Formats: sequence, structure tokens, C-alpha cells
Amino acid sequence: MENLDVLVANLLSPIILAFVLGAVASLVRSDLRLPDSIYSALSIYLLLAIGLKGGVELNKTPFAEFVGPALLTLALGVITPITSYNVLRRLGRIDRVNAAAIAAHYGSVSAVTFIVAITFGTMTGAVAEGFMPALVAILEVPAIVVALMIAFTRSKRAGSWKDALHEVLTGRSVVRWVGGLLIGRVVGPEGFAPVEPFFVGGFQGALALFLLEMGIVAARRLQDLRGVGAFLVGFGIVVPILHGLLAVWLGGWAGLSLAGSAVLGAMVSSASYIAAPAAVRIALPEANPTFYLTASLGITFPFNVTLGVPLYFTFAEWLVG
Amino acid sequence: MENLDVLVANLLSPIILAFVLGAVASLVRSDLRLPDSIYSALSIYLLLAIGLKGGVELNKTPFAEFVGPALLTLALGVITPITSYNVLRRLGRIDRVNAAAIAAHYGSVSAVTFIVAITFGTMTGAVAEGFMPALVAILEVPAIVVALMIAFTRSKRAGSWKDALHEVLTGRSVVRWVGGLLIGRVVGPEGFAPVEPFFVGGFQGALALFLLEMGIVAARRLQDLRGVGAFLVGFGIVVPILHGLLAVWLGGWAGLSLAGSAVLGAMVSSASYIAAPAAVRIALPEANPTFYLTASLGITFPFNVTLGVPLYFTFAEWLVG
Amino acid sequence: MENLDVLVANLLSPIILAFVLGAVASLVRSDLRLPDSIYSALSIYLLLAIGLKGGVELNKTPFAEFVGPALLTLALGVITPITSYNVLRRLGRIDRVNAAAIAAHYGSVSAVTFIVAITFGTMTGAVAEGFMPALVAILEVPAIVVALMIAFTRSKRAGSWKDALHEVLTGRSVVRWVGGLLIGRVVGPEGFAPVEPFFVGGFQGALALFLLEMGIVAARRLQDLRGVGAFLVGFGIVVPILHGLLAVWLGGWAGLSLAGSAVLGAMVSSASYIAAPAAVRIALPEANPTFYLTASLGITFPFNVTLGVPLYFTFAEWLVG
Amino acid sequence: MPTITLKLVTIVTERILEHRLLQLLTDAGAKGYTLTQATGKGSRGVRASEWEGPDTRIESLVSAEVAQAIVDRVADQFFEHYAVIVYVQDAEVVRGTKYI
Amino acid sequence: MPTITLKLVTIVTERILEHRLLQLLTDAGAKGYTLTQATGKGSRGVRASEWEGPDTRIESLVSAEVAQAIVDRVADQFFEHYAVIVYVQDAEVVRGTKYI
Amino acid sequence: MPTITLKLVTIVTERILEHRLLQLLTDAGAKGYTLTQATGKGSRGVRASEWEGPDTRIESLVSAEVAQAIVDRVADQFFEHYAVIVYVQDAEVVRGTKYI
Ligand SMILES: Nc1ncnc2c1ncn2[C@@H]1O[C@H](COP(=O)(O)O)[C@@H](O)[C@H]1O
Ligand SMILES: Nc1ncnc2c1ncn2[C@@H]1O[C@H](COP(=O)(O)O)[C@@H](O)[C@H]1O
Ligand SMILES: Nc1ncnc2c1ncn2[C@@H]1O[C@H](COP(=O)(O)O)[C@@H](O)[C@H]1O
Ligand code: NA
Ligand code: NA
Ligand code: NA
Repeated sequence: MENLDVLVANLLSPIILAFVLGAVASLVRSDLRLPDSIYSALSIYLLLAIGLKGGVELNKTPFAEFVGPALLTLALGVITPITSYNVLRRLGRIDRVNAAAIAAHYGSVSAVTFIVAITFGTMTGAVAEGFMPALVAILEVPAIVVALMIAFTRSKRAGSWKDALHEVLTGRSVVRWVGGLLIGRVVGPEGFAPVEPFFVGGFQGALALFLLEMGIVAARRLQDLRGVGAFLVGFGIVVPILHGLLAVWLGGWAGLSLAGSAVLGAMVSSASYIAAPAAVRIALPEANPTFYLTASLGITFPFNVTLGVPLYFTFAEWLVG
Repeated sequence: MENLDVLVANLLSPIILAFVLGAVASLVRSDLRLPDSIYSALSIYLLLAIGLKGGVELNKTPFAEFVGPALLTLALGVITPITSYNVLRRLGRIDRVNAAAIAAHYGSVSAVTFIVAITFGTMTGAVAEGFMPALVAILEVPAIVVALMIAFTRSKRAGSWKDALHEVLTGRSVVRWVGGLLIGRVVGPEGFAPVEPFFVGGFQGALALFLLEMGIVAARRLQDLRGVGAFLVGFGIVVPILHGLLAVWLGGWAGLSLAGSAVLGAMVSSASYIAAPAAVRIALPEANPTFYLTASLGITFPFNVTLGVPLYFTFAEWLVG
Repeated sequence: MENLDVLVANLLSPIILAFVLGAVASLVRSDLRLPDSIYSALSIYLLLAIGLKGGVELNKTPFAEFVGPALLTLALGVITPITSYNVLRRLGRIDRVNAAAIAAHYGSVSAVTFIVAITFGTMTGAVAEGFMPALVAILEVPAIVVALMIAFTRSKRAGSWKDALHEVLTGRSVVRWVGGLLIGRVVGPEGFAPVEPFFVGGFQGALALFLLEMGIVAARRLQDLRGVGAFLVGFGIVVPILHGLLAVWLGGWAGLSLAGSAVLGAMVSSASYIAAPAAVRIALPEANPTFYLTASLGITFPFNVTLGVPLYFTFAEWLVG
Repeated sequence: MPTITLKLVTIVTERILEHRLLQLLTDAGAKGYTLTQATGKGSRGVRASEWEGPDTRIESLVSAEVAQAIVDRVADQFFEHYAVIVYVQDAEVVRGTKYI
Repeated sequence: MPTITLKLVTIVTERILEHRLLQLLTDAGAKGYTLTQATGKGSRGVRASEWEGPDTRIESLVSAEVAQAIVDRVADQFFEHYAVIVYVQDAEVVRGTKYI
Repeated sequence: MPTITLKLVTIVTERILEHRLLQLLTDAGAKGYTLTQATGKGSRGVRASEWEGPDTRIESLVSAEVAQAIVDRVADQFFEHYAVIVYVQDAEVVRGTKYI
């Protein structure tokens, strides 16, 4: 009953409704679209804002409190691409290159899913640890490296492993996030105060606008659903749930609060669609983008922001309660 | 005396001065321009913000209070394109296609004029009903349909009536507005609270920036004045005044407050320059855009935001007083 | 010791760290970049915001208090291009055209350096006079005119003096700034209140984003350092310091507060990189942009926002103390 | 690498016509196209979309017959009432059979 | 539909010259043009407008004589000091008399 | 003013390849290039960067030999796995020796 309330609260938040509005607009072929430049500005803003806040919070966190969750996150970043790869190979009979490509996405993390989870927690009064954004930074890269290693150790490849690594490490997504974390860490709470109205006050509204555009994009991706086959659709829902529940459970065990565990669940469950596609396109050009983009953007992302996030919170509550 | 104060208060608000600055910059051929993408982002923001707020307010409005003004607005959306068409045909001797094209614009509504009227009311302490944005949604489409019907029933046309209708209904303007209204209606006041700083705090400033750009655009349009003839210039001022005063009068009669009637006056008086031009260009390509764009953007819009809005408020006051 | 604190406070503010982040991102060849349109929107926003605030403050300033600093600023706008030109010609043995081109930049002013100085003062509790933005408007144009006159009186030139003047006076930078000042002056504090959240609340955050991009641009400019020679590198640091210290000293003498003098120092010290390059490109096309852009954007700007601004504040303190 | 000569058809038009023109291209047999944003000036002073944003510039590599069909249809359907320009050039393409 | 062969003149240059080049085109007899935003690299390392925004790419369909006049004037007035490139191609145009 | 005939090579491709293609151009002997943003549709349905932003359209004026080298290398290195199109046209250039 109460859990249903949680679900409804998420579905009826302006953020998720904006996502739905975008999807509907796309389906009725409306010309509603944010200009590209606004889209990337919003994405810079959201990543920097979360990075900054996370960095400021890191200031206050004793190292002992942070180290457990950090190691756990690192471990999950190594394990989840391997589980994903094996499920894809063994159950899905997907070829090596495409399996590795998809595994890179599902091992890495979607910053926006993370942000939706944090926001959902705040809305329902379950505030996660301030250092969670630092965990996102830890989770983002290793999975991509692991998945590409799987692909490259098994055969000679056309793409460039070196270029791909450079792309991941200097890509927008990582630089913004890590840059924000570092700045936040250095300036601390007083230094952050003057820029706070800009980066905190406008945050949720900017997120709503961003999700409007994500809705448009995700709905367009959905139209390729036929091309990816039933297995991948199932994979894009079931594997994230399993990864997510595992992470919630381990998160509690590593000392994270209820909200922290739930957010960790959402992070680990989520599939990257910024860092991973760019790296995979360079390292594994022979992999089919329709597979990995449709799965991560058309299936897993919408699932997580609507149903997944409340699920991980409910599971976290059930574990502690 | 007091009415003069009202006029001066409007002319000296930062919003109108930004409009004037834009116009002046355009006339001295300055390269001050907002990038296209910023312009459309601001327009998305403003329409969504007003839609959201209107939707939240609809939550609190008893149906009985809303139905009278809603029906009145619908009626005015049907009547004003017909009066416009007849004035253009009979007094202006303008050919059928162009008369219908212009009538579509003057029957529909300019969202920005509406927003300026609402803002003016708030500034002078006369707050209009919260559900006014819903009336804008009601006013936007019918007039375009009526005007196109006039054109299409009288002769076979080159353009596509079906494409035009799709364009109106899925056009940016309608989707944002109606989408905002629906989201606002669903989330209600508590749901709206977290995105409020973004959508309310920044509103007036964003409006000022937007009007800066509108000033540039309107001044450029003015340079085509010679091409439209004296009749259309007069039409662009007199007919809006008459429509506006009529709407103020009927608004009071339908139960709207002083401010609500004045804002309804501004809405009905205003000429569309987003939805209508797109629809008309598709349905009536043989109509001359110089006529309808110069009239609505170069004459009626500047008139309304500077002199018209204070006039409708003054008339509304005079009616009740 | 305390002065060191001031320096550290500046270097560790989020604004300067954002600048550093941008520079580092550029050096590691990250693809982190603000879209062009966002960059110009931020620049419009920052200039309008400062102009507006300055205009509102002008309202409250008695003329007698303003006239001294205004005349001083005008005089410095005439003197500094002449000193710059002579240093470049005599010590640097740079040819006439390039010397005049560089002198135009160092006589004029960088709005962003000014804004960083104002912000630094506010952060450290030293609030400058409200009318300082009006001084920026006074400082911007004369130096460019003087420097171009030097070039044009000494020989016949390929470029167009008339076009250049039009470019300066109607250029973005001047129109926004003067437009903002006028609007602020006319609307006064009450008129400004409704747009204040937009133009004041978001200011520092927007500045941080803008400096992120400036860091990227400045670092790219730095790569041309080899092309400009050691003399110009020295010039770009020493002459600004001398101009700055002179202005701080004269500012105190003309009645400016400690903070006001320091900000005047930063202004006079700074080199233009919006108005001057455009004007010089038109009037003196034979001048080499690598020289003036690298010096003003790659050397003087980074120097001033990191070390220069705290230096002028420290010197101002030392003068009064 | 062997090349073949195809036709490069370029169309510049109001953004509002973009959907319809892309449909026309596909119907006429084009296998692909490249779009860029443009602005411009021609015989018509004003157009509806002008103040709202850019025009569209469409390029498509096609066979000579398809090029002819595109030009004919555009001229027939859009020349009278809309701001539109079409021109055709030769272009050497590698593995050009992909585009015809 | 009958076509005629015109010249397509393309100019890529610094944005700051846009106004002056459009004036030059008009003076030389061009009836229209299409503009797109571009960036680029050529023999000059840096240019004033570079860090501020894109270059302009101007295309104009004109008669052979007008094309020659444009090329001559651009070369004469801008080649020495500015970043500018001009080239001319053939293009088949329908109802091409509108453009000459 | 005397002109010479050069080759105009146009490449449209995914933005993610931009750096690599510009390197390829330089290596093959191109002295400059002009970039515009584009979107498009071809034989591949989806590409990685699609939802994130536009493609790149690269134009370069080069000698016939360099054009051939560029086309060969692009075909060799990118045709199999990436969304890329290349075509070559003639163009008359003033002071064209600057570009070869
Ligand atoms: N002579 C020309 N050369 C290049 N582009 C042109 C020319 N004439 C027209 N255009 C383009 O075609 C569009 C429509 O032209 P029009 O129908 O003549 O107004 C213009 O906006 C320009 O982008
Ligand atoms: N070989 C070339 N091919 C294509 N575009 C070029 C070439 N060389 C120069 N450009 C363009 O022309 C502009 C000015 O060139 P430049 O005057 O050589 O610096 C560059 O920014 C490029 O956009
Ligand atoms: N026939 C064509 N004409 C013009 N551009 C094309 C054509 N086919 C493909 N393109 C462009 O080349 C890109 C890659 O094509 P493809 O590799 O076929 O997917 C597309 O996104 C288009 O921008
Ligand atoms: Na994951
Ligand atoms: Na109306
Ligand atoms: Na200076």
C-alpha cells in the first residue's frame, strides 16, 4: 500500500511527467525539441551541479566512512560488466563484440538515473549520503575498461583501444563530474555558498527540462525496438533489476544508509548512454549501435526512472525494516 | 492621472524597456542578437512555466467558476476571426486568401502578450484568476480552424488542410502549453514546489531577455511597413482595441475579476505569431507572409505590450468602478 | 600573511577553479566545451546583469560623487593606450600597426576581469561603489579610438575607420552594457525587484560556467605563445600591473573607496578581448591577430583573474592602511 | 578505387517544408540525404519561418534519373508559393552504387 | 523541365566580413545567397573572430560574368589581409533566369 | 584573375570521427578544410552519436592526387564500420596554388 504510494509519488513528480510529455510529443510527431546546444548546456549544468555538491560533502566525510562504499562500488564496476557479458553470451547467444559492447553500457552508470534517484529520495524524505556523487565517478570508467578488455583479449579488433581510453577519460561526462567533485572538495561549503543559488535553486527545474528532451530521445529509440529482438528487451529490464537489488543489499552491508543503498542500487542498475557509447563506437566500431543504444536508452533508462527507482527504495526499506 | 501612472508603470518596467532596447539595437544595426537556440529555449521555458502554474491553479478552481469564462473564450475564438475577415474584406478590399490568413492570426492568441498582461497585473497589484493560462489554450486553436475553413470552403486551395491541422495541434506552442497545464494539474501545489524556484524565480528575468529579442525581431518587421499599406497598419491597431474592449466587457459579465477581464482583453486582442503563421504557411501558401507577419509582429504586438495592456486594465477598472 | 590569504581565497573560489578546470580540460584535449550559443547567451546575461545593477545604483549616486571617478576613468582611457603604444614601439620594437592594435586592447577593458574583481571584493567583504559599471562603459571605447587614431594619422591604411567605429559603438558588448545601464537607471530599485532573482541570484553560478569556457579558450590561445615572443609575454604581465597600480592610486585620490580603487585598478589593467579585436580586425586588418589575442586572452586575462585582482586589492589596502 | 559519377541535388528551402521535401526525395528514389541549417535571401522578402529560425539545406546524391525526378517534382509542387531553390551538380563517388 | 547552367560561387570567410561580402555580392549583381555557419583551418593560424564563433559560408548562384566579377573583387579587396577562400562550380538550375 | 581547377572533396560523417578524419586529411596533403554541422540519413539506421548531436560535413580543396589519396584512405579505413560518405567535385579557384 505504502509502496504503491511511493511509486505513484515518483510517477506523478513533475520530473517524470516531463519525461512522459517528451515521449508523448515524440510519438505524435510534434516538433517540440530542445535545441542541441540547450541540451548539452543542461547536461553540463546538471553534472557540474551534482559534482560540486558531492565534492562539498566529501569535505565533511571521514575517510573511514567513505572507504567501504567506495571499494564496494569499484567491485561492482568490475563485476557487473562480467555478469552482463555472460548473460548476453550464454543466454542470449549474442556474438562477442556486441555482447562486450552492451556489457560496457550496463556496467557503467547513467548520471541522470542517479540524479533522478537522489531527487526521488529527497522528495520522499530519504536523503542519501552526501558523497554519493563520488561513487558515480568511481563506477563510471572501470566497467567500460573491463568490457573492452574482454573484447580485445579474445581477438584482434579494428578499433583503437588507445583512442577509446582517451575518449573515456577526457570525455565530457567524466571531466565535468570529476572536475565538479574536485572543485567542490577544494572550495568547501563557504566557497560553494555564492554559486549555490545557481547550482541548487534551479536544479530540479533544469532536470525537468532535461528529462523532457530525454523523453523525446527515448521514444525515438523505442521505434527501433523491433530491430533488437525480445531477448534484449527482457535483458534490459531483468538484469538491471538483479544488479540493482544486489547493490542495494551490498550497500546496506557496507554501511550505507537506507537511501544511500537505494541510490547505489539505481546507479549500478543503470546503463550508461554518454560515456560508454562514445568509447564503444571508437573501440568496437563493428558492434551495432542499434543494440546498445536501444537497450540502454529505450528500455533500461525509462524503466529505471519510472519503476526501477521506487523499487530499489522499497527493497532497501524492506531490508532494514 | 492615475491611468497615466498605469501607462508609465508599464512603459518603464524592465520588461518593456528590454523590448525597446532590442528595437533600438535593431534600428542602429547592432549585432546584438540572442542565438536562435537561446530564443527557442526561452520560449519553451516561458510557455512551460505559465502552463505549469496554470495547471497547478486549475487544481484549486471549482468547475462552476471556470466554465463561464471557458465558454466565453471559446465563443470569442470563433467570433474574432469572422469579424477580422469581414473587416479585411469589406473595408480593406483585401482578397479572400490574404484576408483569411490575417484573420487566423487575429483570432488566435499571442502567448507573450498574455504573459506581459499577467505580469503587468501582478506588478500593479491586480492578480488575475489562476486558471487564465487554461483560457489561452482554449483560445489558440479554434480561430485558426475557423479562418482556414473560410478560405477552404470558398474555393479549392493549393495547400494542405490536413497537414495544417497536424501542424497546429502538434506544434511547439500547443504541446508546451497543454503539456504544462496537464503536468501542473496532475502534480498539484506540492509536486510543483521543488521546481518552483526554476520556473517562478527566473520567470520575469527570462521574459525580459525574451522581449529583448522580440524587440529586435519586431523592429526588423517594421521595415516592411511600406509593403503592407496604410489600411493594414490601421487594422493592426483598431481591430485589436475593439476586440480587446469587447472581451474585457464580456469577461466581467462572465464573472471574471477586474484583472481577469483585462487579461482576457489582452489575449483576445493579441495576434498569434507562432502557431498561426506555421499553419497558414502550410494551408494557404499563396497568402503573402509579409502581410500577416508585419501586421501581427510589427504592429499589433508592439502596440499591445506598450499601450494596449494598460488600456485594457484601465477600461476594466472603469467598468467596475 | 593576510595578503596570502587574500590570494588563496581568490584562487580557491569556485569561479577561478572553474577557469582552471576549463584550462586543464583544454590541455588534456577533452571535448568539454560550452556550445557557442550558450557562451554568447551567458555573455549577454552577465553584461546585462551588471549593467542593470549599475544603472539601478546610479539612481542613488549624487552627481558630485560620480564626476571625479568618471573623469579619471576617461583620462586613463586616453593615457593607457598611449603608454602601451610607446612601450611596444620603443622597448619592443614592434611595428606601428601591430603596436597600435595591441594598444587598443590594453587601453580598453575586459568586462569579465571587472566582474571577477567586483565578485572578489564582495566575497572578501570589500564592496565597491555601485556605479562602477558605469565607469566600465566610460573606459571601453575611448582607448580604441585613440589607438586607431595613432595608426591612422601616421599613414594611409587598408581598413575602414568608419566601419570600425560603427562596429565599436553598436557592437554587442557596448549595446548590452549601456542598454543595461540605461534600463537600470530608468526603472530604479522597485522596477528592478521582479527581475532581480534572475539577474542577481544566478549571477555567480553563470559566471563560473562562463569562466569554465574562458579557461578552455585561454588555454588554446596559450598554445600560440611561441609565436608571440618573450617581449609580448612580459608586456602582457608588467604593463597591466603598472597600469593597475597607477589606477588604484589615482582612484583613491579621486575619492573612490578601497574596494572601488582596487576594482578600477583591475579594469584599467585589463585588456579587451571582445570590442577591441572586432574593431581592430576591421580598421587594421594588416595587424596580426595572433599578437593581440594571445597577449590579451592568453596572458593578461589569466594573470589578472588569478593574481592581478588580489594584488590590486592588497595594494589598495596598503595605500589606505 | 573506382568511382562513378552521380548527381548531387541541393535544395534550400523554408524549414516548414522539410518533412514534405524529405518525403518527396524518398518517393523519388533517393537513398539518403544530408541536412544543414542555413539562412538566405532570394526573390521573396519575407517568409513565415524566417524570424523563428533557419532554413534547411538538403543535399542528396542520386542517379541522373532520380535527380531529374526530384527537380521536376519540386518545381511542380513548391516553386509557385514557397521560397525554394534547387540545383544539380556532378559528383564522383566511391562505391557509388550504394546510393542508386 | 528545362535547366540552364549557372555558376555556384562559394565563399568561406570570417564572420566579421559577412556584411561587407554580402554587399559586394549584391553590387556585383547576385540576386540571392545562402548562408551557413562553418569553422575551418587554412593558411592563417588565428583569426579575431575565431574564439567567439563560427565563420560564414556563402553560396550564390549567378551568371558566369557575375561570378567572375565576384571572384575578382573578393580577391582584390580581401585576399591580402583576411582569411577568405572563394571557388566556383557549375550548377544546373531550373527556371534559372530568376537568378541572373 | 587567373584560376586553376582543383578538386573539392566533401565528407559527411559521425562527429566522433572528426578528429581522425582531419588527421587523415592533413596526412594525405590537404592544406585546409571547412567544417559545417549536419544531420542526415543513409543506409545505417542508428549511430552512436546521433541522439547526442550533429554529424560533421568536411570540405577540402585539394589537388587531384591528394583527392584520390583521401578517397582511398577514407574508403579503406572507415567505410566498413562507420557512417561516412565521400564525394569529389571540380572547383575553379583563384590563386589556387595556395591550396596544393
Ligand atoms: N541566387 C541565389 N543563390 C543562392 N541561393 C539563393 C539564390 N536565390 C535564392 N537562394 C536561396 O533560396 C531561398 C529561397 O529563395 P527565393 O524563393 O528566391 O526567396 C533563399 O532564402 C536563399 O537561401
Ligand atoms: N584547402 C581548403 N579547403 C577548404 N577550405 C579551406 C581551405 N583552405 C582554407 N579554407 C577555408 O578558408 C578559411 C580561410 O582560409 P585561410 O585564409 O587560408 O586561413 C579557412 O578557415 C577554411 O574554412
Ligand atoms: N545519398 C546520399 N546523399 C547525401 N548524403 C547521404 C546519402 N547517403 C548518406 N548520406 C550521408 O552520409 C551519412 C552516412 O551515411 P550511411 O553510412 O549510408 O548511413 C548520412 O548520415 C548522410 O548524412
Ligand atoms: Na550499471
Ligand atoms: Na486574438
Ligand atoms: Na585596460
